[in-house]
Amino acid sequence: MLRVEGLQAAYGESQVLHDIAFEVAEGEVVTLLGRNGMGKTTTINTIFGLLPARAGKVWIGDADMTNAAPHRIARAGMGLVPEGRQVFPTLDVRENLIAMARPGNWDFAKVLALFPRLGERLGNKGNQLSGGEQQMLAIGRALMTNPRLMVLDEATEGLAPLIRDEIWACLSQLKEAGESILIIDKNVDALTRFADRHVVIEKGQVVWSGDNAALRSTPDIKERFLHV
Amino acid sequence: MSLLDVRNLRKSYGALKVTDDLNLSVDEGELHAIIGPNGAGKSTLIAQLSGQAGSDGGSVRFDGTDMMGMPMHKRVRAGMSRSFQITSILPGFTALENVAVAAQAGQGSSFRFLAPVADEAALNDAALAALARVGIDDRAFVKAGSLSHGEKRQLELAIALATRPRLLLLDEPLAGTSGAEADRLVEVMRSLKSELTLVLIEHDMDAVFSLADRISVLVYGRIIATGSPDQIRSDPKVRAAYLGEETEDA
Amino acid sequence: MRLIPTRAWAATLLFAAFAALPLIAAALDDAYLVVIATRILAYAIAALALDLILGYGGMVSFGHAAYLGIGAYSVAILSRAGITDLSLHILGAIAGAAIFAVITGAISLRTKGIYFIMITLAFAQMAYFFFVSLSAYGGDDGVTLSTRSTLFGQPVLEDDTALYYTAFAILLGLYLTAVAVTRSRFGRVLTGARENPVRMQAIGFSPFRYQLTAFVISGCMTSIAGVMLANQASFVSPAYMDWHRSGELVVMVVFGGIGNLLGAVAGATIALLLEEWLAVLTEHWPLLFGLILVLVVLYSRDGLTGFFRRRL
Amino acid sequence: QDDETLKIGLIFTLSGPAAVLGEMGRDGFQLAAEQIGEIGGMPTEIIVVDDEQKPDIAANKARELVERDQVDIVVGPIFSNILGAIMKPVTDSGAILISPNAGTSNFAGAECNRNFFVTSYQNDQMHEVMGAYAQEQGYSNVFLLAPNYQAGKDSLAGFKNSYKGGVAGEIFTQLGQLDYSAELAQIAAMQPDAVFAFMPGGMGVNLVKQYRQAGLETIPFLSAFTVDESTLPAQQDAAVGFFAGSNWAPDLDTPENKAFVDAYEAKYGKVPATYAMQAYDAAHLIDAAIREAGGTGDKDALIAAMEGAPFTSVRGDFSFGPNHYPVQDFYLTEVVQREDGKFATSIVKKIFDDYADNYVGACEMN
Amino acid sequence: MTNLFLLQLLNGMQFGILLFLIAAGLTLVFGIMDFVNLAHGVIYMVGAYLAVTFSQMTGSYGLGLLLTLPATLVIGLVLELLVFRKLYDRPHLDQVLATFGLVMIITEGVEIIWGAAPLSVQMPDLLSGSVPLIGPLRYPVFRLVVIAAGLATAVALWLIITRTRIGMRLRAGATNRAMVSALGVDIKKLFTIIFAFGAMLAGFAGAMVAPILTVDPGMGESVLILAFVVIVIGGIGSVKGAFAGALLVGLVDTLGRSFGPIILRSFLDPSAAGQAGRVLAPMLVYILMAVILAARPAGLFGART
Ligand SMILES: Nc1ncnc2c1ncn2[C@@H]1O[C@H](COP(=O)(O)OP(=O)(O)OP(=O)(O)O)[C@@H](O)[C@H]1O
Ligand SMILES: Nc1ncnc2c1ncn2[C@@H]1O[C@H](COP(=O)(O)OP(=O)(O)OP(=O)(O)O)[C@@H](O)[C@H]1O
Ligand SMILES: [Mg+2]
Ligand SMILES: [Mg+2]
Repeated sequence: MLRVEGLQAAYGESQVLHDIAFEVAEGEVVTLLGRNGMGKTTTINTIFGLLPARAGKVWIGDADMTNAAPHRIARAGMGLVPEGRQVFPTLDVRENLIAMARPGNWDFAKVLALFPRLGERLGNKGNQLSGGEQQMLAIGRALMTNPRLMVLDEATEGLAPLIRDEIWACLSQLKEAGESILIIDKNVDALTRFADRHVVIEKGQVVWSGDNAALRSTPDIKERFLHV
Repeated sequence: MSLLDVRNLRKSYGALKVTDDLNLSVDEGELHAIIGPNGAGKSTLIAQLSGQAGSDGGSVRFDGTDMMGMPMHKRVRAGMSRSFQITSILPGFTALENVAVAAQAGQGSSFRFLAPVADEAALNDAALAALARVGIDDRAFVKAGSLSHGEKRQLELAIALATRPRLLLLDEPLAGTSGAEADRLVEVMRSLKSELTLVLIEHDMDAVFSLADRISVLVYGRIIATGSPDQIRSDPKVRAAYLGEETEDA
Repeated sequence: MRLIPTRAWAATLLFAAFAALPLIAAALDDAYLVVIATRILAYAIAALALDLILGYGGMVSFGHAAYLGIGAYSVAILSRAGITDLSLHILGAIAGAAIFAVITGAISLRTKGIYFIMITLAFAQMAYFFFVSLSAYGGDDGVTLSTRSTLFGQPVLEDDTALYYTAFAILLGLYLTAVAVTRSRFGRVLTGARENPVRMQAIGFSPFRYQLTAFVISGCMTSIAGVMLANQASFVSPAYMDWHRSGELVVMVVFGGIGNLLGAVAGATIALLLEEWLAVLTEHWPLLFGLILVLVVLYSRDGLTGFFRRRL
Repeated sequence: QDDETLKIGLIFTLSGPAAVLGEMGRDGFQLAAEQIGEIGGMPTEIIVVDDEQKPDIAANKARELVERDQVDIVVGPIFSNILGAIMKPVTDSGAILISPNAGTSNFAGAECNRNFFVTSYQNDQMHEVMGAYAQEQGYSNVFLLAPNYQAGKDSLAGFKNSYKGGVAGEIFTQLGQLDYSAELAQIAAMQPDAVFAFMPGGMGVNLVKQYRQAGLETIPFLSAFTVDESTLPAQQDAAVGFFAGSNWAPDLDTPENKAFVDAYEAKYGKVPATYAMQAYDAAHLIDAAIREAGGTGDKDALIAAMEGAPFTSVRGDFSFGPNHYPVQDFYLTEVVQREDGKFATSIVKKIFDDYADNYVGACEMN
Repeated sequence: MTNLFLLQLLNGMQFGILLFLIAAGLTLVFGIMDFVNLAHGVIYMVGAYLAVTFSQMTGSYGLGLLLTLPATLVIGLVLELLVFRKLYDRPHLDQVLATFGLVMIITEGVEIIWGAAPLSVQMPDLLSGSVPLIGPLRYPVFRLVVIAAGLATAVALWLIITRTRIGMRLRAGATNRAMVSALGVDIKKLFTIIFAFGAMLAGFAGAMVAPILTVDPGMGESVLILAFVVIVIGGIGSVKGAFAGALLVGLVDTLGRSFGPIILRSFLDPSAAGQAGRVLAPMLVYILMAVILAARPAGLFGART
């Protein structure tokens, strides 16, 4: 579904990604792990064409999508829940959800069923929501584009435990329905319940990758790369 | 004795009662956590306490002084600082300048027009210390806008610290930080407990239960329970409204 | 950080050129150069003042021409009252500008962004129409000044070169002051308030007080430019306060590159020189001038200074 | 300074909304210059500058002309406020200033200046013509309309100078006003005997079109600087039958005028307005005076020669009063469509004969 | 008196709607897309000039108007491709500078092509008369057409902005272009189209006013500030606001002009009233704006700050 090879990227002069390579197969759940500032979000942005790749390749399905326009990448089946929510502040909840929607399994009613809270705030503008509500909206908005690969960058930030659990459940369902997921999240323990593989990034490079079992069985990975 | 005393605080957006006759008291020296579902009104409460948002009624007393109607910057001067859930920094300033300007607020007049501020060692040292405390002193000279999300969250806390408050209101300081950084911030907060009074809003229950002296649970604008971590953890109302199965994991 | 020595260099160069200009004019036997250059200096003062609030404070005043007018009219009004000294004219200008700036600034600062632009425009237009209706001073026709301001009682400014050096000294003094202000505690708070006013409040500052102070300082500085303009042209009219003039000041600052005082000085200088030079070249000079503006925006992110920064 | 060539600086408004007037002035002058060849029998250099209709810019450009280019004579400008700004720099330098249009009262009276000549009129006179005509018609109820600025106020004062009847209403509109519905509604409601309007430039175009569209054409429309050859291409038949006061019209019957109008139309393809005519006359004035004074070397002689107005104006009768403002005839003109389809003003009748301005008494020329 | 008052009320509304028509394109580009386009006025001017030229060529105002629309659309497209698209992500001041340059270029270009003299267009006889209203008061037919055109534009614009997905995407794109495209919308193309549409609206307004206003090189600039005033008073980002702002400006201006002196005379002596009236009248619109913004810093209907 998604394959990244030797990806490099920079903000102006400062190079942030040096060599990123990984793959998300059809129906697979892959996590990107790493400490703050290691380049996880930058990787996502580069894949989505929001930041130019200096080198390397991004394949979506069989198509080379390196440095393609973001909308083409999205239309190739990618859905993004960006870091920091980025809901549209001047659109109300309903508009946020339907403005970019594409037809498919997920529709307005289903998203509201997933997040009843949003249903109670349909008339609020994006910036008149609590942090957690914005996060739900960002997830709902991405679902409404009916992607084949969901990319979630810290999508559970600021969500209450109950809601977080519902997100996990929802992602598991998505997985069962055959969708792929690429996820960055700090709740590594929760991720290990349904992720297939993990990719650890440090200083813009992939320093470890392996399947769920490998991560569980080698606790020092977490110690080494995610803790001090 | 209680440092912060909130009585019958109210606020609504149209028909929505965000803060509904809320009472809360925070004792000097304690770490008081506030938890509750999304949209319960936690950030709104902080906004009301800090003066960012107005209130429709009720009273807020800080150290015996009435705070109602006092503008935000005066409340900070009085010793009450806050951090933001949705990162609020000065993106064009370096991380160091972000913190130094916060330190500047507490150190004499800023109507000084000619002396170069970048040379003021007292401000820079204080700023560096705060950055070091949250663990991003190596990023001191990076423009705050180019920090990663997690680093910005750390900076957010450093700024609040640099104002040297007596009461610190923290709105989800751990959100967006993971692993090592989160651990570090938890340690920072633990060490802060001996220096000042803290109100902590968090959805990270591990942190809340390990740090809090007392916990209040806010649901739909009302405090439905206040008590020690153990009392709260076992309160069925709280489990139903908020915690779910999460605590089992911890 | 590396920029500071570069800027000091460029500033030295620019001001040295200004200092030497009358000599060059004498060598070329072109006394008129000094006349043009005095006008440039006056606009440079105004642009500098505007950049202080626009570049550092994020306050885009679209009404700064009002202060040019206040300065110019203080020359006309005080002269008619028999007060002729430049220092008193400047004092009068500053007093008038300060009053106008405090009142309009306090109201305008309730708004932000485009709204701020428009409300400052509104106040400037009110001032404009007020002076248009001031029949005692010729209404929109304005008045011709029979003499220039005196300097410590002496009519030395009748000499173009003396007037030039006076303007130069004022510009240099204000430039150095402005640079210091932007690097001071005050300057940092001002910039912080531009970056994120809510955050500044949350660390204990009231952005309003700092912004208003800066707004008043800038207005007063601009009124000094008005005093110099009135002397340079020996003529005062509401045309100084026309909204086009405010727009041109903004264009000068942005053209030069905002938020680094020198850019404002350079922007004013180069814009006025270009206008002078292109007008000689062709009657359709606005076409070329417009083209240059567009190209500068498209190819530099930071006005003229942007080009330099990349080189150096 | 080179005494061999004659240097003339033209300063006109050549950009912005009023550029058309400046262009007419410039074209009129250059037409004469071409026809004459060597003005005053001297090799001639003409420098044209644009005052952008901004007084401070004009003051600087004027200084540039007299100081850097060292011109002997400056011709210009169109607008009164520009005249105020350039008067001092030009005359202080010793150069001669000839205004081919603006003729403000201060320079006609107390502030008159030896080095300053006007080939047009004193501003009030055009309005006085219409006032006199309204008086003559026996109107008792005239509605007055002018923009809210100095010239507008002077205009209505000028009109009332010679009109003693009643005033139905007096409105100062905004400078650059687009929509006159409100004023027109008041006029319609009052049904005055006539309307007098001073609405130069684009304002006049707006007013005249809207006046016609509002169906008010039955009320006589008297005006100054509102319908002339600079605005008629835009007003077209909306203005036909509207009256104006003028010191000239293209169909004024003198041989010089016929030659001028024909040449101008042939060269520029439009009907000239007074601005062109007055600049054309200015060129001839300079030519004749220099020939009489025998060059530009002796400024006093040149000024003395000019005072005699030793040329044949296309207006026929023309002389200077002691304040260097013209003494000339004034006419009532009316807008007509000529046989070739173009619109122009046409002389209806003479209102004033050899008319001097009202300020000349205050002038003490040294 | 009451008749006159009603008529002036109508005139005020009529002027307001005319202002809205002129400001409509700017509402889209500046209000909704958040692009500070000082060149709006000159595009409007070009529209008027094109209407003159096309009407002369075809001998019919109606045809001229119809041809002006695609022509200004194309001009908008070209401008967008050459200049504007590089500026969406730039600060407002860069947009000010660039479009200020465009104003100079286009104004000078118009003077070169069409000359400095004012031009005019003949309106069809059918629309050129006036209809009786009350007593001696009549109303020009063409004004009724302008009112209709203004209202139609307002309704269409409001529907597009608030009721269609295009409108939502546009509003979303104004605050966060990257996010819109990351969700699968070709924001570049959308902005290009909408910008060109905005230019066409400006051209339409120019063509509509050509029969009643002067067509000269200054016409664009004289309405530019008014157009911005209207939008800002209403609140940036709101079509409803722009319409309300336009009506308010039209009414205050017209009624102030016609009844202000009368009101002043009721508490000042006549000469002082005349004096005060003359000082205040031209400031009226600006006083209105200052008062509204001082009371509501984001305009009447504005949310965004
Ligand atoms: N400006 C506003 N207008 C209308 N409703 C608002 C506005 N701001 C916030 N709200 C609503 O008020 C409620 C309380 O919001 P608040 O941000 O205080 O929640 P919170 O408890 O901090 O939630 P979270 O844990 O998700 O951050 C939310 O439901 C939100 O939708
Ligand atoms: N806009 C930017 N300009 C310049 N540098 C940036 C920018 N955004 C991020 N960086 C830098 O790039 C590096 C990687 O940042 P990135 O946001 O990819 O980290 P991350 O792994 O997502 O971290 P976090 O967990 O904190 O979100 C950091 O050092 C950061 O400072
Ligand atoms: Mg990240
Ligand atoms: Mg919150």
